[in-house]
Amino acid sequence: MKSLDLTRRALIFAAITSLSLGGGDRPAAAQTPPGVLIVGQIAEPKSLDPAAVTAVNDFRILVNVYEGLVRYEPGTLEVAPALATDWAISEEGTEYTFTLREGVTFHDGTPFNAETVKFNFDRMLNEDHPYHDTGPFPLAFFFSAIAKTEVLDELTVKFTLNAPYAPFLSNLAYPTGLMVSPAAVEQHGADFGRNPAGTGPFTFVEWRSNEAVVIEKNPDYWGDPAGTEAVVFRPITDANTRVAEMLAGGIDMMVEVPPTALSRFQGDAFKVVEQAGPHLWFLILNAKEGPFADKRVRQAANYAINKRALVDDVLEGTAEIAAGPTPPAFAWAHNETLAPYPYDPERARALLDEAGIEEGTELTFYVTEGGSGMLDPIPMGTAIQADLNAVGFDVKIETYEWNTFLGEVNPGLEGKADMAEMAWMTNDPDTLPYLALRTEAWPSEGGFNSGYYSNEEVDRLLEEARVATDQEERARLYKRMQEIVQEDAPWVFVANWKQNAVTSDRVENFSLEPSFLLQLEGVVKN
Amino acid sequence: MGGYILKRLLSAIPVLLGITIIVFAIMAMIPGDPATAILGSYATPDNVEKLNRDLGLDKPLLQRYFIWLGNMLQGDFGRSFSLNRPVLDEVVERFNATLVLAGTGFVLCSVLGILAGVVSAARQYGVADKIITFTVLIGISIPSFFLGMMIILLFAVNLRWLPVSGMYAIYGGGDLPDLLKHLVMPATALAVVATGVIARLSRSAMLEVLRQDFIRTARAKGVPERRVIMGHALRAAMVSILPVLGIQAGFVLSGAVYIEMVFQWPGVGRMLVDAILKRDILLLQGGVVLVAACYVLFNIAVDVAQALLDPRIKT
Amino acid sequence: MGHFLKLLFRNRLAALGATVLSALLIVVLITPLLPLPDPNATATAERFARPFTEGHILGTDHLGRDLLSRLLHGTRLSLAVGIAAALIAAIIGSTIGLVAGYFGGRIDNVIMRGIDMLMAFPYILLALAIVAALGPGLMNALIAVAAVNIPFFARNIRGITVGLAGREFIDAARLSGLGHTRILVGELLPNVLPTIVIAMSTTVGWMILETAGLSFLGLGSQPPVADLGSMLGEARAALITAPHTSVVPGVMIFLIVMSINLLGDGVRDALDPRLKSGALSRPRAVTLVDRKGPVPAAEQRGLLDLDALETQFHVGKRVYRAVGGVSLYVKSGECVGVIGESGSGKSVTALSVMGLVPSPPGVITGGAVRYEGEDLLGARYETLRRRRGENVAYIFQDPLATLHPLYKIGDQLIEAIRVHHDTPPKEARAKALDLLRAVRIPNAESRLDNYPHEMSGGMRQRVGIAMAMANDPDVIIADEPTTALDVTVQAQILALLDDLRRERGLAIIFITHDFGVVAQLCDRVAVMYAGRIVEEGPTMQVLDAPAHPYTKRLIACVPELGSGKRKLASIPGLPPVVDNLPEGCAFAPRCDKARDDCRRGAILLAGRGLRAVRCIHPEEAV
Amino acid sequence: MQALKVTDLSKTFDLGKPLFGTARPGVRAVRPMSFSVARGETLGIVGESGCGKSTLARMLVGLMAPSTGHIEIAGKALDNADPAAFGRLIQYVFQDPISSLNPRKTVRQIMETPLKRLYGMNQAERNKRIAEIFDSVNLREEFLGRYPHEFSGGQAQRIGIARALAAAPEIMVLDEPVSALDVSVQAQVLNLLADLRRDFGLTYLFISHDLAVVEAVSDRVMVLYFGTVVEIGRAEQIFNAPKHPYTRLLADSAPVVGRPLAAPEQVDSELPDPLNPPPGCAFARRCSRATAICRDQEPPLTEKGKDQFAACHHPIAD
Repeated sequence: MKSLDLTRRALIFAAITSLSLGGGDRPAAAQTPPGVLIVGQIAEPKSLDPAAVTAVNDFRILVNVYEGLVRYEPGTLEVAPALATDWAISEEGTEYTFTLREGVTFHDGTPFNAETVKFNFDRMLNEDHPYHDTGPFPLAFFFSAIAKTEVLDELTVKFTLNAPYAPFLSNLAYPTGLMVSPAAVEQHGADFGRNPAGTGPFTFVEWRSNEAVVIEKNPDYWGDPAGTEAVVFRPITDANTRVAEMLAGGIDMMVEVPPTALSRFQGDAFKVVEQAGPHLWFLILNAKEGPFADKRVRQAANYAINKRALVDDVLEGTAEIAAGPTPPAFAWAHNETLAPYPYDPERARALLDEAGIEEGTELTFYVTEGGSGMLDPIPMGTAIQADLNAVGFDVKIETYEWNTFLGEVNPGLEGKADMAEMAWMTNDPDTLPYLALRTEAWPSEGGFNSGYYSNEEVDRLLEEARVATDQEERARLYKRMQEIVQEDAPWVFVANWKQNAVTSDRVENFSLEPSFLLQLEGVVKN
Repeated sequence: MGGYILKRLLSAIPVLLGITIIVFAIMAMIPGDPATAILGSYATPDNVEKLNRDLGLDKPLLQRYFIWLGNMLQGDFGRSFSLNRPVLDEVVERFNATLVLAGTGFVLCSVLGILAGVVSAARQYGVADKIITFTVLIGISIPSFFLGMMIILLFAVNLRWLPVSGMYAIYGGGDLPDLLKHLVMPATALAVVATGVIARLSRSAMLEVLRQDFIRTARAKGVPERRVIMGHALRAAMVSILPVLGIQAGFVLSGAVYIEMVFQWPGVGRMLVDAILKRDILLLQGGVVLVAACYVLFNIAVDVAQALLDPRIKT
Repeated sequence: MGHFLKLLFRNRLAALGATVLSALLIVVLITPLLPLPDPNATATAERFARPFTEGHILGTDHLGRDLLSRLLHGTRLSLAVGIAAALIAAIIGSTIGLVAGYFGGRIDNVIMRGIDMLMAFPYILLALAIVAALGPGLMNALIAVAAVNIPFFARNIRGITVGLAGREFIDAARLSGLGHTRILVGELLPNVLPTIVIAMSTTVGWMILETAGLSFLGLGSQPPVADLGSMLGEARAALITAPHTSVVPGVMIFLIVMSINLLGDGVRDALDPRLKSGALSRPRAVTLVDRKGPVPAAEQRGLLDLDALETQFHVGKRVYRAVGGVSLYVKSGECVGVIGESGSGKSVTALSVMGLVPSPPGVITGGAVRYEGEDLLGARYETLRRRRGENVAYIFQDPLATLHPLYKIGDQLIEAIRVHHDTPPKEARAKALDLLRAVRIPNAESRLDNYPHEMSGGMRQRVGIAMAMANDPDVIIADEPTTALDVTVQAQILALLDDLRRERGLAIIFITHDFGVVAQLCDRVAVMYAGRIVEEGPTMQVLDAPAHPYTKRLIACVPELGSGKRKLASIPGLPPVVDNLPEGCAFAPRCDKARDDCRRGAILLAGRGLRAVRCIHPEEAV
Repeated sequence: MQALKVTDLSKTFDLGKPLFGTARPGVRAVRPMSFSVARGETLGIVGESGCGKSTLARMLVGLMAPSTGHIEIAGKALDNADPAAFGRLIQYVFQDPISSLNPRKTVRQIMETPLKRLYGMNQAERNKRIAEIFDSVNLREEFLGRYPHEFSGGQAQRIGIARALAAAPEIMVLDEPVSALDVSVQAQVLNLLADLRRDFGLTYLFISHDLAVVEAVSDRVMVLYFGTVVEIGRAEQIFNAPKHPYTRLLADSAPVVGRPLAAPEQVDSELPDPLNPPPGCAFARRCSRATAICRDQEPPLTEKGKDQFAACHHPIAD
């Protein structure tokens, strides 16, 4: 009789399972009102002060409320005018003069002008600025090249750099360069992050902790008015719940769809949007000690890992195989002649033999549980572990929560681990190699070169590229750098992420940006 | 009674103090620091050190503890660096949501659990008893997060009877029916295990009490059976059920962490987990002290209820 | 041990749990020997294979690993971790609990405050913080889960230890020269061990759930090794697209926890000595009546007539014949004493009258109880209930246990009135006050609002009597009403009962073991031995000239005041246990006059008039 | 020679300091009392619940520290430092025979503990000694392997007595040793105790609420009321010719075959409030002979007849 009850229980389980398999493809019921776009976010924003945040998740809201002097041209990573209509760069590349757009006001009514711009940068950069204490500003170093900001007239502002710095414009387009209303900062002080005022197509309405951030169409916007009346950002940290909400019609759009859930959105009721971006998912190899001190072993690791299986199966096609340190999204700087390391376990074994690596050599592999741009780090790590074990290693995984992970990896792997997962999303081809591949960027020097890679040629190329003002010259230098780095294999180059999003069929005009930002002003919701 | 309540309240102070020390000690043991969390991928040792200095985290632990304690006693819980707002604002806001969820879950599990236990005991070895016993067993054997995921699939995604997640509808909600609609699934998932535990306990407490001499006395004077069970026996059984309600309240509060994650409830449980992950010491401390204070207060309330229920307790 | 297993398996649910669990354990133990694929071998192209596909009975997970193989290996790990965590928590927690409970005072206070602190800390946070501090890994998750459970063991064990530490055998151990450590380990531990085992068996399941919860949060085992929780956590991302990857570990967790819980309940019940005696059963509202023979013909001798009443206790296969055919009657204004030693069936006889024998295990198997000629044993519950307290009322032995501890005595009196008569509360209160005055309670007005524990034993018993008198019953059955009282109080209570009887013409059945009391209060007396009346008659006749050897020798045993220091008479041997009565006279084995014919056949209660004796060689002819 | 000499022994239970105000004085369970017991004598101690007789007994065997006074056994002052020293001199037999035996231990384990701990005997010596003791208390050796719950109350009480005997004490404190037993068995145990006293030359303190039992076994009887000795005298006299009204009340209250039922003469049956004891004689409120002096002054224990002492301002004349 009791076993009967158990059987019944099993039947209920089976019923749930079959329902979940069969029932979910019905069109979403009209739960959300027209004209209001509800976006499923991956986390609660930390702050709505663009100078104070670092996460893509927060940027997705900010770029709809604020604007910077410049922006990325839609669909590219090229810099285009925004609050500045024009700019001039001095010959030696140290003076940038911007002409500002006329008649722009912040949502709180403050007019936008050159003083505003100066306020914004001084707040971030001058420790004695009266509102510097509204920080900390973790990404202020994006603008650390600025020696001074000068107001030339009402609508002209000039930045003087302490040295030529090629990525400067691109950094201005980055969300850290978004302009905030000085009046609002003065009014709210440290709480400005919860009372934002920008110049963008949407104005901030309310922020209910862990429930929603609501923004509405800005009727006084200088450009084309937004296509929706309002946008609601809902933080839904649990990917499953986010998928369930999307399927149930509780949200109109979700970003960062878990690869495994993508197949559920193949029907007509949903639209899947994809966009490759400047992202690199790689493994840092400890080139200072242990097996990976030998270049052949590092190359062997690149051969041994089945990247095709990783991007197609583990990531369900949400990424492409990476060939070198520079993602193809930086079209002008990417070296297209480089082919990825092929999957060739035999070659890997041969290299290992050559290097005298014994069967069963232990490797410690740091894996994180999540984190910005890390995709599915644990399944990825596990699959990589299996691939490396297949060529004769004995890989031990240690998983860490993201912040602990960074705390372990950023100070360098020496004495702790042989390899670590890592991913970077950048806005300029300079950033990643400059911060993570130079000899000067070893952790002891304050950089992110946790694997202690060192090649004088690469160091020289990167320094040159950074001060070069001509983009073609920079491209040549970066392409050369990529060749050397691929050969030296300080990392295992695994994947370039194709960012994805799903919208319901009621959402039109939506596309993703290579910059990973979420520009919603043109989106229409029926 | 007033003196008793006062005495219990005063005795809570060392417990709360102890809790602040435990939180502080644990945070000191956890590797990683808030600066890393704030700086994210760009955290270099230099930046981290500088930021930690800016945040005042370079002072000795003991000194920080006393500064924090002093500020807290003046009502200043500090500012959360991961959320960029005063700890108290955030905690109070989130705590309200948790109170709604955990409160409902607690009422649900207490009422259903005791009821089930009473019925089960009153019908010992009968059909109702067997059904209840078995249901309860199933209830306490399912991980609540698993149950939560399953009922979301069933009731929200497939049947579409209930909203998937959140506390209020994003647009046009905010009233009581809306809240209730959102509350049904998480509160149920939260209450299941505790209901089972309370039901089992209530059953055995009732069985224990039903054998007591004073039940025989009640029957001997002709008190109807329903009244014997629901009055005499239940009241006496409550003496041993009540303390367990206090303990279960703690479990419900803890279990809310999973439920808040699965159902995207804007509560304090998830906030605390995030605070640990982000090394947001002040937020964690403020949150834990408030949650613990609430738990301690609740237990004092249980004790007071116990004293009111049982006149033999010296007050 | 064998006995324990037998008890355990008598519980069918526990047997089911044990079977499922041992099947799981066996499978899990031989898992390494089974022809299963490597649980960690990835084949990403074959990911999310549905159950029952070629080569993968349960399908594959997100990396194409065989789910069955992972499931079995994961179960191994989860079980090991759950059991280990339970063990660690039990050992540390119990030690703390034992020490705190045994030493008490300041040590107890300090330890329990610490425990309070840990308990006020939401346990998931504590576990999370511990794992965060120690780093992830199944071992650390185990430590965290064990650590957060220590307080529960400590509290639980402390509670029991406090109770045990006050017991006399601990004092005795101290007097035998044992130090604290030896008492803790040698005397206390064996007694709390069953509780620890019970607590463990019921918490292993809970710990597996908690470890699963931590693994679910990503704090458990390190890839590629998976316990059930991390399997569930990893599969969660694919819950909607490939639900089998979640359902498989989910169902396994459910199965394990459920079977452990079933088994744990079984262990708890089997280790609980009360279950053996059937004492954990809920007594019904009315004793079960299952009369085997015909109902004896009505022969009304008094207001209340007991005819050949038989009450048995059925415990397992044993049948205790507590009352073996007792006939008794009482008339208005008469007091009949029933005297006997413990186990003689006198109290069961009294309780059988109104169906108050706890049932199970009690069953009335024969005879009749008639009130004014109406058979109460066959009556419907409602009929019986209306008679209880209204016509036949009880006074019980221990007034502290028999009054509800949580109700004011006034309310208990008022309730007694109002369940039978729809009286307005005010009137009922006035009546209750009158009753308290009638039993001569001083300051009756203020006493109405007292709780039983606020009164002395004598006052409580007066309340008991007042409650019995609440509805002016015709018959009062007093079951050793003065045994728990001091002599000076007993004398007053007896005098009170006697007065009430005379004033109101009450019929009293008075159960006692004290000849002095019987002599002073009762008109007639019946002597019971081993569930039967062995002698009856007018009190003075029985006491002056006892006919049954038992009665005679029992009277001789009672020391009488005023005779100074002397040697006392005694009866050798012990009264028989009523599940195995000897044939013939139950007293024969202890009787110095017993002959062969005493040990054969049924011996009848015979005599003339009011006097009767159940003996074929009586001391006095009756 | 005195086996036991008690001087000014008293016990006050502290009540814990209240939150506000000064500490309360505490409950005086045993007021300062002095008495002595001769070797081989049986002193009966009788009194109703709450009279302090169990507190007194527990202090005598060192299970509870006295608040004042001291105890002398066989001429030597005892201190509580060494519990084993207590154990060899004085032993205790408990009221509830079952609960005084550890339910998880066999009778053999229970019996061996004092032999091992107090006398350090080896296995052979222990076996021999246990056999001797069991023989003297009429228990069969086959009982040694069983657990306490397998015994009837009478048997369990014999085991309790055997355990106390194993310590070979000078004095045994018997705390209501037969009140949990049926009359027929009660007589067996009382007779056994009498035999043991004779055979081993023991000194007994026999505590009971049952006057007849106390009278039957005691040489002298001490009557306690509200923590105070109210009367002490020879067993055959004390109930026949009580000097203290309380002793008489006790004697009159005992139900006796042939005596007509009547509530004995007393004004009130309640004990005084231990938290707020009245001045003067504690029994005054219940006493029909009480006068003003009784409510004012506590009467001292003085000799009121041959070997008979009573604490009363108005003793009953012969």
